[in-house]
Amino acid sequence: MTEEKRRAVGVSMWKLTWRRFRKNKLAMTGLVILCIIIAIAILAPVIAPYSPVEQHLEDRLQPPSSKYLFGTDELGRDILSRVLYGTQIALRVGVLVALISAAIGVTLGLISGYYGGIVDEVLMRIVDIVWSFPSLILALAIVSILGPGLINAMVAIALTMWASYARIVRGETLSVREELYIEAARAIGESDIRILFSYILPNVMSSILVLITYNIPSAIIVAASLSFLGLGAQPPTPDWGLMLSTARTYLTIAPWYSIFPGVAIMITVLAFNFIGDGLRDAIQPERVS
Amino acid sequence: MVRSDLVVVEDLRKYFPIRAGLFKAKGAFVHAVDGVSLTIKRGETFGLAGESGCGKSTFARLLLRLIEPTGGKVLFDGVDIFSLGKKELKKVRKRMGIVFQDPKSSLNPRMTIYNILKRPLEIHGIGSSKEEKLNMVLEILEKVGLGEEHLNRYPHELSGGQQQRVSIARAIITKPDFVALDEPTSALDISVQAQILNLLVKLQREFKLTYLFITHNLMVMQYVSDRVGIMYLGKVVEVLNTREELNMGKVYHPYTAFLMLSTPAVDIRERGRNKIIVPGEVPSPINPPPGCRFHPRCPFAKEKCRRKEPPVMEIRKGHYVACHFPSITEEKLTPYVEERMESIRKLWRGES
Amino acid sequence: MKKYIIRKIFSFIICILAVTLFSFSLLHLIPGDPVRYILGEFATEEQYQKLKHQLGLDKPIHIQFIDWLANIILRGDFGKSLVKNVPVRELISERIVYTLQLTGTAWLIAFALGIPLGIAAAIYKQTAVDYTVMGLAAFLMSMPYFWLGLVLMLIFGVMLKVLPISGIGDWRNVILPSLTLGLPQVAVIARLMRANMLDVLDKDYVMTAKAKGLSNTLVVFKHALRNALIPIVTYMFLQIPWLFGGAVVTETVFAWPGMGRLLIISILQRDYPTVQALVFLIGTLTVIANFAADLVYAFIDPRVRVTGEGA
Amino acid sequence: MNDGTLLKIEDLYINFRTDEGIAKVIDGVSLDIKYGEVLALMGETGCGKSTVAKSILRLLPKNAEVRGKILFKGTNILDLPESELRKIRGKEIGMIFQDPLTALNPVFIVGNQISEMFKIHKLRIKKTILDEVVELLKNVRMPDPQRRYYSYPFELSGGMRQRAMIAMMLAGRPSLLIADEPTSALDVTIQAQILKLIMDLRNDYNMSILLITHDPGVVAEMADRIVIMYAGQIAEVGPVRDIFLNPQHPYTKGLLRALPLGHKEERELENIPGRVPNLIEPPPGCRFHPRCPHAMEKCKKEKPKPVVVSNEHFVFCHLLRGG
Amino acid sequence: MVSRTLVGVIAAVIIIIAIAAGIAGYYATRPPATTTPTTSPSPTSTTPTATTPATTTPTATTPTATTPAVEKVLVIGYTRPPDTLDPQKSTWVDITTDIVFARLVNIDSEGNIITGLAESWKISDGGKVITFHLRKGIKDAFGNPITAEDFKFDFERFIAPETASPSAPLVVGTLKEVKVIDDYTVQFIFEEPYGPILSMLATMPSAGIYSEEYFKKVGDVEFGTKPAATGPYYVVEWVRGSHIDYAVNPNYKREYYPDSVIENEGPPYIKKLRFRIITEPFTLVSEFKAGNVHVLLDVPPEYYKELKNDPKVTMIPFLEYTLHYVGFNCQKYPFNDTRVRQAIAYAIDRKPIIEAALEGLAVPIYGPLVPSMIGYSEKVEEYAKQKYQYNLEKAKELLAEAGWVDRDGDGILEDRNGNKFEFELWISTGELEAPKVAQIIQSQLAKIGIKVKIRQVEESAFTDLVSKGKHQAYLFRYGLMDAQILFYMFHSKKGVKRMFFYRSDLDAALEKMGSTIDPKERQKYIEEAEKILIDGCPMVPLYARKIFVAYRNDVVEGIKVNPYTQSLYFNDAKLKG
Repeated sequence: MTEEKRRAVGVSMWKLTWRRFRKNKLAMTGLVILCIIIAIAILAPVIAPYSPVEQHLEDRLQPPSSKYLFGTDELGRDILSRVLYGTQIALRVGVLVALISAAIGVTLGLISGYYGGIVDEVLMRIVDIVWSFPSLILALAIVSILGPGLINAMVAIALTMWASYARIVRGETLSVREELYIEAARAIGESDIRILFSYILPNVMSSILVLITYNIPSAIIVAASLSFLGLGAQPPTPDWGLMLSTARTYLTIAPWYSIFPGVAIMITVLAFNFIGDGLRDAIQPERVS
Repeated sequence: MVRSDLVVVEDLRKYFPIRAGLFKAKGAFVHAVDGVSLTIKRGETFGLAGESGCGKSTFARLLLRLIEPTGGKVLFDGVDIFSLGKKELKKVRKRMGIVFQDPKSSLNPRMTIYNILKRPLEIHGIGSSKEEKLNMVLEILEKVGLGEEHLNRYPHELSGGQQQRVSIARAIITKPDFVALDEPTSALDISVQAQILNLLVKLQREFKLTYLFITHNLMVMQYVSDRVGIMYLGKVVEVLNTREELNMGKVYHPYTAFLMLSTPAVDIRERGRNKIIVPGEVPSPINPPPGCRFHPRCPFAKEKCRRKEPPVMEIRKGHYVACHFPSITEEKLTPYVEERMESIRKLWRGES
Repeated sequence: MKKYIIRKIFSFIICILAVTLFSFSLLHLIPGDPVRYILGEFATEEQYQKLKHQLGLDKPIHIQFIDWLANIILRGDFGKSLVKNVPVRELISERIVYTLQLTGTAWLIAFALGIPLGIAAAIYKQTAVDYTVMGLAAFLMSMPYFWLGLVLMLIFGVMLKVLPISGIGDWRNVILPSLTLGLPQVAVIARLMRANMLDVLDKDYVMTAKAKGLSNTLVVFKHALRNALIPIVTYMFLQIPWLFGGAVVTETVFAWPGMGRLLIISILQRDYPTVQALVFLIGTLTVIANFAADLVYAFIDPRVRVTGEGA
Repeated sequence: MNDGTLLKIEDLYINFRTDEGIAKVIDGVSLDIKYGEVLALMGETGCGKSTVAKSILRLLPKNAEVRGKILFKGTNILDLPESELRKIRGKEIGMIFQDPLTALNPVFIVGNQISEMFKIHKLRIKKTILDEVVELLKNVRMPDPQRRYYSYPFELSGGMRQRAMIAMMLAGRPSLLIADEPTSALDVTIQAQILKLIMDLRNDYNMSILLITHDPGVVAEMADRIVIMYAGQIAEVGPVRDIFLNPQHPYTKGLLRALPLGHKEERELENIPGRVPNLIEPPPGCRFHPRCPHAMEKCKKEKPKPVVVSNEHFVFCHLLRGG
Repeated sequence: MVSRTLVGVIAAVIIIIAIAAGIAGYYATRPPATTTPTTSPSPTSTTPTATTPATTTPTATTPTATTPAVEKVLVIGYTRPPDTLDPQKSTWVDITTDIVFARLVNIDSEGNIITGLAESWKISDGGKVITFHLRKGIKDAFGNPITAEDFKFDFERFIAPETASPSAPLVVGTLKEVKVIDDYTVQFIFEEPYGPILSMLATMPSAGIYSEEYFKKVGDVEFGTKPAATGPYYVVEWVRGSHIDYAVNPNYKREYYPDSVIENEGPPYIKKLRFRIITEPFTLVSEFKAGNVHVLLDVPPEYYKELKNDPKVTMIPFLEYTLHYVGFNCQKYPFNDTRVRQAIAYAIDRKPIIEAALEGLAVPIYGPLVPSMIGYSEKVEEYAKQKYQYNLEKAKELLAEAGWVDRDGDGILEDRNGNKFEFELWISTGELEAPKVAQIIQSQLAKIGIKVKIRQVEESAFTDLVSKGKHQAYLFRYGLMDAQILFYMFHSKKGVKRMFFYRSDLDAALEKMGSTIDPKERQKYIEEAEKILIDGCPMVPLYARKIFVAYRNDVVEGIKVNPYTQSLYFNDAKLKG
């Protein structure tokens, strides 16, 4: 029997999830939007009418026109192009932050939940504190040490966000640990590491995935706030948060300047949130009944 | 030399500490298994019956060393399994299997049946090639009544009965000597229960397996086991032969008797007869009663029962009872049990 | 119970120490120090070293930490702000009222709006009500909150002129900043509440309540609500530390003299004593809030015995 | 009503809209419960017995579509407005559930949950509410009823919870008690206690009981009449003696022979091969036919009509109509 | 049961405390409900106590959009939250303390040094001794008489090491001691003559005079929160992070600052001032447009056009004495090569920077000094301007000479070892226009094949890291009323570490400049130092901003600005309506 044939027979939980997900209109809308956003990110160099850093100092703060569809910013750069290029950055920030924080949080959560005892106690206290410590301040301190910049901002945000993963993964691990198949695995002689990563991890993966989809948008928003404080992306990066932060001075003078990046953030965040909701409902169908 | 006793359990104990807050609280323990000694003979089905919380599942997990004991010994084929290192334990585990109550929870939902069954082979290095392993998996699947078409399914796509068959297959794929069956049919419907019981009997004969069969259902017990131990609050109160004693109603511990009398009779001709129902409920295993643990519910309890723990007596060859006054049971309860069992037997014979 | 509390307190103290030590080292790792800030642009190296010594900042970090801690424990003294030349306690107590005004109102808004909206969405699941509430929540959650603040200010303060634009004053001044802070939380809480409520409405005891003949209102508001509120109330308490430092951006936009801004300014000035005191305060609050959440959880959910699992 | 029928279900069809499609869970069920009678609804997992029970009190979730008639004392419950329905719930018809822990509200003390019944239905009370509740608790033989009034459900054992649940449903002195697997979650010794309690209360309170269970043992001990269900259809109806001693439907027969009443050395248990069908695309005709050893062409096409075996004993099987 | 009840009680207490705290917070900060009469509490000889804020709270603490004209308080929008209002301790001295402290001497609107609290003065011993003859009958806001002893106290505190005053060396140079000759004569004795002494004493609030008695009464801390002294106003209340309230000093006389443009002989007409601290420009301008803020000290350039067209807004322009420049780390490759630095100076075009980043509201600067600084020379500026006219060809030439050529044709220059010409340009966070300027420079330098990476560094880290030489190049500013700034910026020993541009001839010129009192002679040394800086090119001067003070002419009239000191005169200002 070939591998392909085998695949064709079984319907995995993931496939079932996808089937349910597909029926959720809002989630599918989110997915379609996300696909468009990804396409824009990839195609930005092709579809953007200008370079995102090209200055037209004579055309500063122009309202939307046929020349500049979204208008221009304070240095005469085309806002449309910057918004289009900004998708690359937003996605990178969101996804990387979510992945870094997931990697930290999931590992610690698994260990905490599986081993329990004093390890769990210590880890959870740390989580408690990181979780409720104002994340912006932690991020600020980290950025101050590492220096501002997109990468450092991402690291900083990730370092504040891992706690929620750790918490949820720990909780899930605690409940999965009680499942009989874990005991069965031990009974057939599986090692702890193997149990952690081949048995528990795949079963908490769905929750992690949901969390990641929720985390991506909040990472985008927090990164935007850091840019607001001058600690995030550095100019002339076409970062939406940075654009929004600069645009705030021109809120009444050049409203289009803040509207377009603002709306771009909102759409992206909404898309991820819709997907997250859909995913959660698809993974826990009992909730939708 | 082949020992006739495959598993020897000596004074096995397991107390679970009750967790509170940051550190473990001292003093409060759940006395799940509290000094159990028994032997399981090669090739037999040893049934362990009792109500929920009596420690029978803990007992099974201790036999496979899935949890560490508080005290006591388990000799598996002469080897004390609690003294083993990781590697040796793995070797012994190859010779043991376990099947749990809840078929759904027993199988990793993210693994295909093939992968679930392949893992024990990989862990224990059975079968050299992929091909060989696949064949072994197919073979065992066939033995438990499933087929190639199930190979790449996920557990959720199977019915409860089928899931339990996979669990059984996983337990016996390493060709073990001993399988612990922890309420393997309790979550199943009657018709499926029958299928699984038949399968288990068939497999036992074919592979010469030794079973520890745990259940709270005395009807299942009387069908499947060769010898039965009755547990109450962490202790074994009676060990007896199934066909000659249990099924004939010859029981000497009041708890065993009450248990049998409480089980609803399927025989409607039994209806209306005076039912004897044991009062009260099982006390908390955190602070088990002193003396005989059954005394608060026992209508025949005397002062001695409250103070002194009854020793295990061999009342007949191979029939052990832990009761100060087995004669009272024999006099007051055993006749009813016998009568009831007789009536059920009639039904069984009549239908067959 | 007594043992439990002692144990908790013990672990809290360790926690707070860990947090402060962590922030202490973190702060000293950041380039820049208060000496340079105090001396300003034209300080010479000589001046710098002199003041550094004068302020005791040339001592090893661990000694500084122990000194600082000893001061708190022995004298209850948080020290004096290096930069502002004012006792730290005064700096904090000045701002605490404004902070509470702003974040407390935001907190109230968040729960006062979030809970009923969540309940409504759950009861009228998959109706216009549900979609409206959830749509609103999605909208609020996806809006970067500094932008939300500016937009609110633009609409209500500048264009409609119905509310003050910024600054402190009477109750009307609190509205916009607390909305900025509270509305995204409304979204979070409404969603949480809806999910909890739906969960609970699926429970057997809700069916029992119906089978008893209770009206829908009573089923929802007596039997379901109390259960669904349990995680929300816990969440309420866990949010308390956030009340003290989480409003930096909003405070900046609305020129609000809150603690968040004090913390940021103090970090930027490397005003170690102030930052340390604030971190200490927030850390302590965090720990207390966690404890309170545990207690409240135990109180409203009889299943959790205090002597049993914490939360 | 003068024929002694308390509840009559006529041609009940229930569908559930699910993500996967429409599940036809109940397919034309008709039955009746007489005054003072214990009717057992027996079948395996997924046969729809609980759905029928819940439909009587209209407790099904919103995605259920119910057709047919449920006549309680002559009134169709399915047509009643909410306010009228609430008067029946708890007052006329009580219901207890399988898992008394989840069926009791965890955050209220037991006493409150019981006394609530007096308020909802504005029941006449002779003494204080506390005394009324304590008396109810005494009636269900709750040990230490005074203290238990103030207990939270989690502080009670499984048996006590079920007693509390029963006490709650007795407050309105209902004429029908629906017991949905009342003892499945309990240990045998406790099960025996609760079953006996229910039987005693039935006499004291003069109730009819609709007993939902999968356990033939429980049925044999409790029921006057049995309805055997399979996959949303009724297989066989009849007095308990007739069903147990003279089962006609292949499914009933198989079920009874699958019971392990003796020892494995004596004989093998009877198997019903196959598994319960998917109700989104149920087998046409008799839903049992794919598993039936005697299935005929007709079984695949036509839904069997009831065949009278004897007085009150009906079988829904084509085999028996000159098969 | 008992434990549960206990838990309940604790929980309830926590909730109640939380709610109570919220309510208390609300009431504690609520203004008193009654409208107190607007007559000022006219402090006499008693010092105000810290415990009576309610009576000194200005009447209308509720700036609302609807009733701006009715208010009796002049509200001034202000962007930088002060750390302390004790000017001797503050790093940042500005109008918030300028109006509180009168000084020995002053500079009038024509730029002349005029009398102040000193009626006359005499410089002797080659500038090592200055004798001030003081006015008689000076009183502070609370009526404490000010005599020579107070002057001595003030300045000795100023130079005491414990005070750690950041501005002391800058203001008074090497002041050694202050001698009281009699009640109305003090003598300042210096170790070495200090060139800019008079202009510093005239402009820096830290040289302001206060009563020793008052200081000792309130103590060091409160003096920094509620200073009251000899200036036209004193501080009544400071709600940190929100606002500072001032009341008029009833004892103020015009003779303390006898500028001819000031007409009012007595204390200012406006009894109460409020400085509102609003850091967010949009918020600040919105409040100004709404009429809740009446004076903007520095109109953000973005809003200039909009406000200029508003008939209700009057704007007073002046040129700030701050130079914005690009500084190099002259000891770090590649900027250790003068040609490279000069090339960049040629490649930067100031015009688009000023037009785009500053809305045209700045003047281009080529030399190290700004026209509003004392010691500025048009001649030198012209020299620098000619030397560094925007010239890309010249820039490329110089770079090629230094070995920077685009060797691989990617548009970026490489040195002989193939290293790309890429550097980090640091900008300080908090400077709103810095990112814009930096980005324009970035695009300008791209034209000659230099790749610039912009990095925002938060200010404290910025000064620290730069002083340690971690930077390559940065965009920043320096500013002082006097050319003495050059000494502090460039002296190899006594200056700050910024550009690491050390020359012995420069040091010599700067030292002479510092110790020369005679303006003409001093000017020579200033220009000498300037020339070295222009030729050595450790930095590229960019511009000085034109600043606009804007006020709402429907609310207030008569606000004046001294273009030299950039002090605001509220003396003649009156509220309308």
